Amino acid sequence: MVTHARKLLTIITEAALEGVLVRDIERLGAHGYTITDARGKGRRGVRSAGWDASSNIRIEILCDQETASEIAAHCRKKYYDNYAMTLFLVDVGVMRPEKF
Amino acid sequence: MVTHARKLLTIITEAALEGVLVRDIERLGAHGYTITDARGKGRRGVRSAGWDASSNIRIEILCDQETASEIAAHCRKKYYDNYAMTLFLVDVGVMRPEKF
Amino acid sequence: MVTHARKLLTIITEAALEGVLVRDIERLGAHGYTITDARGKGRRGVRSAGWDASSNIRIEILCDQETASEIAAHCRKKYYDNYAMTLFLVDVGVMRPEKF
Amino acid sequence: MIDPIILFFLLGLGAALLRSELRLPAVIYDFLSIVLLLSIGLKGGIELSKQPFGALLPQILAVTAMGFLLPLVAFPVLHRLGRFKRADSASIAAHYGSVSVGTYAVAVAYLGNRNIAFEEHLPLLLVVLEVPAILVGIVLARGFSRQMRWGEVTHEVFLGKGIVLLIGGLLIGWIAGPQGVASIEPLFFDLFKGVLALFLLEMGILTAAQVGSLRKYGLFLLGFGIAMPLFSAVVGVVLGWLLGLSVGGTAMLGILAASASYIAVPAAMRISVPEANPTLSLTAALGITFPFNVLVGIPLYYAFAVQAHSFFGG
Amino acid sequence: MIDPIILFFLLGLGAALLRSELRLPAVIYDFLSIVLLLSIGLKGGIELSKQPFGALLPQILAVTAMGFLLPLVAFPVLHRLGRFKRADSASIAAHYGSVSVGTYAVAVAYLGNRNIAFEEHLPLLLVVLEVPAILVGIVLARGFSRQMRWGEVTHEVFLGKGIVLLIGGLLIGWIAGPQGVASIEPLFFDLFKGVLALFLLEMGILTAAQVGSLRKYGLFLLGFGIAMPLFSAVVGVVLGWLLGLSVGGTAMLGILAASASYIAVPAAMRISVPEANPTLSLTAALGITFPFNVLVGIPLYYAFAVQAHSFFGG
Amino acid sequence: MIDPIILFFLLGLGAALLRSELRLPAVIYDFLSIVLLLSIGLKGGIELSKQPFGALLPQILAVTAMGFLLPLVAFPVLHRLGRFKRADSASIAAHYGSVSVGTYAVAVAYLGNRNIAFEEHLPLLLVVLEVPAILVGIVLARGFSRQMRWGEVTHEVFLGKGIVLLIGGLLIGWIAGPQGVASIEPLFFDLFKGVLALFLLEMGILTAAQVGSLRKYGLFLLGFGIAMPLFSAVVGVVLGWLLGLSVGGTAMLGILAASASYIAVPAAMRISVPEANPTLSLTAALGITFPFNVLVGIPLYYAFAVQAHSFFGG
Ligand SMILES: Nc1ncnc2c1ncn2[C@@H]1O[C@H](COP(=O)(O)O)[C@@H](O)[C@H]1O
Ligand SMILES: Nc1ncnc2c1ncn2[C@@H]1O[C@H](COP(=O)(O)O)[C@@H](O)[C@H]1O
Ligand SMILES: Nc1ncnc2c1ncn2[C@@H]1O[C@H](COP(=O)(O)O)[C@@H](O)[C@H]1O
Ligand code: NA
Ligand code: NA
Ligand code: NA
Repeated sequence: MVTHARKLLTIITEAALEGVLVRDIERLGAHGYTITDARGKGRRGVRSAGWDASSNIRIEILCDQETASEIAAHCRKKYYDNYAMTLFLVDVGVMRPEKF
Repeated sequence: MVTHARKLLTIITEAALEGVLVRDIERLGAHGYTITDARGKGRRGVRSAGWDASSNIRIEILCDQETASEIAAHCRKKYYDNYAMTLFLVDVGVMRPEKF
Repeated sequence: MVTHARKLLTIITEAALEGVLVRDIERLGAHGYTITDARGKGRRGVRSAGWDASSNIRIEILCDQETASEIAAHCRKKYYDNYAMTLFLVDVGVMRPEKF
Repeated sequence: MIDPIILFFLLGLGAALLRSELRLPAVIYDFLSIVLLLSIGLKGGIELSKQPFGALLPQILAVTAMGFLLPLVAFPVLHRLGRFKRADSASIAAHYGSVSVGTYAVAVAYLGNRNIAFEEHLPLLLVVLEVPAILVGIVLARGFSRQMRWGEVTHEVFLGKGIVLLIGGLLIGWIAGPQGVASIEPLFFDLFKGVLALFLLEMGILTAAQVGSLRKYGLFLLGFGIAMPLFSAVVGVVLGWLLGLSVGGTAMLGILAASASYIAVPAAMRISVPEANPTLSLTAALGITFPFNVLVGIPLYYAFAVQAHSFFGG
Repeated sequence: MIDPIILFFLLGLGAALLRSELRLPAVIYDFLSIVLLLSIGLKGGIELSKQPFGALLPQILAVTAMGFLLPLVAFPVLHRLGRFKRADSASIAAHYGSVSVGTYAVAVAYLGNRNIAFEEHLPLLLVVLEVPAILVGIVLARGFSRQMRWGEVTHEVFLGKGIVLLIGGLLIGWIAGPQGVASIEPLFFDLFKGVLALFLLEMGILTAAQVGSLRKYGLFLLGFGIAMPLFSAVVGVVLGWLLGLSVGGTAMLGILAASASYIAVPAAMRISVPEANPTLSLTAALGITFPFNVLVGIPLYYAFAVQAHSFFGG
Repeated sequence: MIDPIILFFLLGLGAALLRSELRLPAVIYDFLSIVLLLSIGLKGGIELSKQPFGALLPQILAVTAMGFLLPLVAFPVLHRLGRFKRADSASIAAHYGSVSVGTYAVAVAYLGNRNIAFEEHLPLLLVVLEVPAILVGIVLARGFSRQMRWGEVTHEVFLGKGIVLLIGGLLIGWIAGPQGVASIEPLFFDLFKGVLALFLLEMGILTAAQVGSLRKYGLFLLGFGIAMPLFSAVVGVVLGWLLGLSVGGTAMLGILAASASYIAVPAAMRISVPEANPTLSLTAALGITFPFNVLVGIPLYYAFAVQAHSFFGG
């Protein structure tokens, strides 16, 4: 099986950001994204998802290195300081490179 | 800690496929799988998980390279054209290699 | 974009363990974690998340190699034999290394 | 006087069109549908327990025939006139041959508000109408190929959530009878309209989500989504009259015929006719026909029934 | 006349055995249990507010003793006769020494249908019976080891969801009294049987999921899952009679004794006796004993109570 | 007699403080709030349908003015006295200028229990009070910068879930009128207090979660969280008296003024004033003011209203 190298950027952040973040992501060139609901803990304390205000989401974006960098930089600049947010990058292989 | 190299195959697809896909995966030799509910967007548009028809699932399968290839090839052949579906592969380390 | 190498340890296990596991993880030095609800199948059979007793969780921990090893070893020793549990490690890149 | 449940539908529709963040959690929608399906089944079952089943057989057969017929009419229109692909035409036809439980529930409320009686075994006819169109749709898309796993298809069709709950409710109502069911009435009957109101709130939101694709698929689909239910309603009303149903029952059969499925059929088609584009059929059934029926169709079809009975004689 | 709530159980069971995709979302199941537990607690609390607590003390003590005794009887049977591992035997014994709120609720409906009165403080006895068996189970598995973190165990046992809601409901009912609670009756009392019906629908589905493992663990477990509740019912009925309960109350105590926990105990055992295989105890409690009690046991234990009272005298 | 719904709040609070694992699933909490918001809206709308809208205009304007005023009073106190950052002060001020639907619902129950009538259009005033404080908060944090995307802000504010449901309920009640709404009363009105009880159970759990941060932010916040509602209540009561409201209505306006938002405002502030720390405002509004109002404030503010009416004359 031939796979092509791409990046998987995962953003874990506050559920309140879902709307704006999705718009940002698309504007910056991502062709798609996947969202799951999550809870967790980080420097901003426990976010236990008992109600909207304490819920997290986990956004995954498959894209090329460049788009990943841009989205990550954008998030860093616009959201890092004021929101609970964690980002990480993983190398992945995809089968249909043209899609991402 | 000694870890052994395996593959993590992640399939993001329509919730309607859960039943058939799980049967396929087991038939093709996977020893297990993990499913989470998801929503997202891709070439088939927004799937916002407001109800069954627009819900996604995210299936993760830890297995060896070969099984991963087989499952990926099977999905590509059987579901790619007609269903919302995204696949990607990641290299992972596991502790009990005999399990996967 | 400069990223720093870290580990992503993912633990898939029974929902009943959430409380104790989270305490263990923090005690062993993790600075945070993310939890999503899951279902799945493994050597302990189908866990379909129909009710508490058959629900899984998926815990992700971003940390350095050492902490990951320690947590993995601890889980192996304390929970592996008696609980449904799967662990795997992935190499990831993070932007703010001091956070993890 | 406009029924508040319709206003809930419009609230959901309006809020979603204005891009409000209002949504009902998916599991709540699930829960509300479960309660509605069981309620409708129970109501029908109680009534069945009061009358001999045999007497209903002719109606069941006639309605089944209608369920086979309607998609066979819709298919060529979609395929020839609409130039839809074979699979898409078959799938849409199946949606329109089957029924919508939401529409039925709104009709129950509509007739209830006006104190118009209808045969209480109509939920049974609703169940009967769910199935044939699905089979027709699959055959239209696939032919009678030997490769078809009919076992799987039957399983898919008869053990889908919707049908299990309807039939289950029917059986429970039938076995337990009116006295037996009395103790669960506060949940299943007294709350019925409230639950329906919340259900329609979410239906409004889901309908709004189809509007985007509506623009894409254009005028033919819009026309079909209105013309087809009108045609089906006439067929249903005539059949109801022929079967000797009351005015209310005749209207109900017209409404059932006119309604298009958006629960059982989409699920079945997705598995059995995967190459059919689900957006197409949902846009039509949910984006056009459901609001049309709920806002305009139900009173209209009732007027049809009144006409039929006064014209041909009761 | 068969109670419709039993039919809901059978519907869930049947649908799942036929591999229908019908399921209730887990959060809905959660929600229904919360409402049931609070309802039962409230009912008991209201009654407590009407009578001096002291009068109940003897009953509470006697029932506590029964809660300690029953698992001590079950354990050697499982360990010696059944050749189950120590931890497994202890865990199963704890399940059978404790009680099932679902079974209790079905029994309430059963007696209610027949207008058979029972002492309204039974929810208090239900709460009392939840706990001792858990402690016995842990000690049987672990011994009185000093390593046991009894603080943690107590926390686990008394602050588990089920007990908190039952006790919370009791206290609220007690403090607020009948008039106070009147305003929330429509949700907690009028809907009780409807909520129970939906709860049992899901219980049927969950029960069906145990059938696979049933085949695996064989005949001994099946026998135990039927013989143990029969034995416990006799103990409970005799105790009820000795305590001077009414026929209904006697039956209820028999039913409580016969029922096996599938909420509080599994959760506590999973944490405190991790080496016990949870499939084993759930198969027995949920796959065998729950349906047995609900379908056969409750009428039977009621008959026991009638016998006891007519034989020994009221 | 203590209202059981307060006991539900205390149960949730107590269970969470003892670190019980009891929690209501988030989607259920969501569902309960949806039902509450719609109920309150419907109630108000029905009443609006009975009286000319014009007559209410003066009240609406006066209450709007109060909504603008209160945060302007709170801001300097927080910023100067409390030494909170500009953004934090603005955000907290916005929370206290707006209203809490949960507190309102508890007050409805409180007055209902005592058969104290109040003007039924108060839900309308509740809606009116939601908005101005949000705008003031944003301007206080940002100034009238041209960069502010006011379109987005307006969208955020008026199309948030809470306001859409309240206004939607109002409109539905208004259009459908008392007869129209009758059919959905069993869900929205009969269950109101039961739903509120469960809602408060979860509110108790959420409140307990704030206690940790309470310790961190210290005495000033605690003082503010009690003094501010007392001050606002006086303003509201005086305004109510000036507007010629009944004693009940006067108390209600005091309660609305005293309550602090924890649904609409946090969501709007999170997006529009991101640099404000949400923990701070939630600790105050949810951890201090909500329990204070529910346990102590409501009876107190009612006493204020009685005083005002007997002192100044009805
Ligand atoms: N070390 C970590 N590992 C995994 N997830 C984390 C970690 N740190 C933070 N998170 C997640 O990211 C969210 C926001 O993090 P923070 O900005 O650190 O509060 C948390 O609520 C967690 O869900
Ligand atoms: N670039 C992407 N990154 C992350 N998830 C994606 C991406 N593209 C698609 N997906 C997910 O895969 C599902 C199906 O994709 P598609 O077949 O492209 O419609 C979508 O609904 C998303 O959840
Ligand atoms: N091969 C696998 N791939 C992905 N997830 C797995 C795999 N094996 C087990 N799991 C997950 O880990 C849980 C516990 O596994 P086990 O201990 O094998 O029963 C299962 O319920 C699955 O959710
Ligand atoms: Na139809
Ligand atoms: Na027992
Ligand atoms: Na206020």
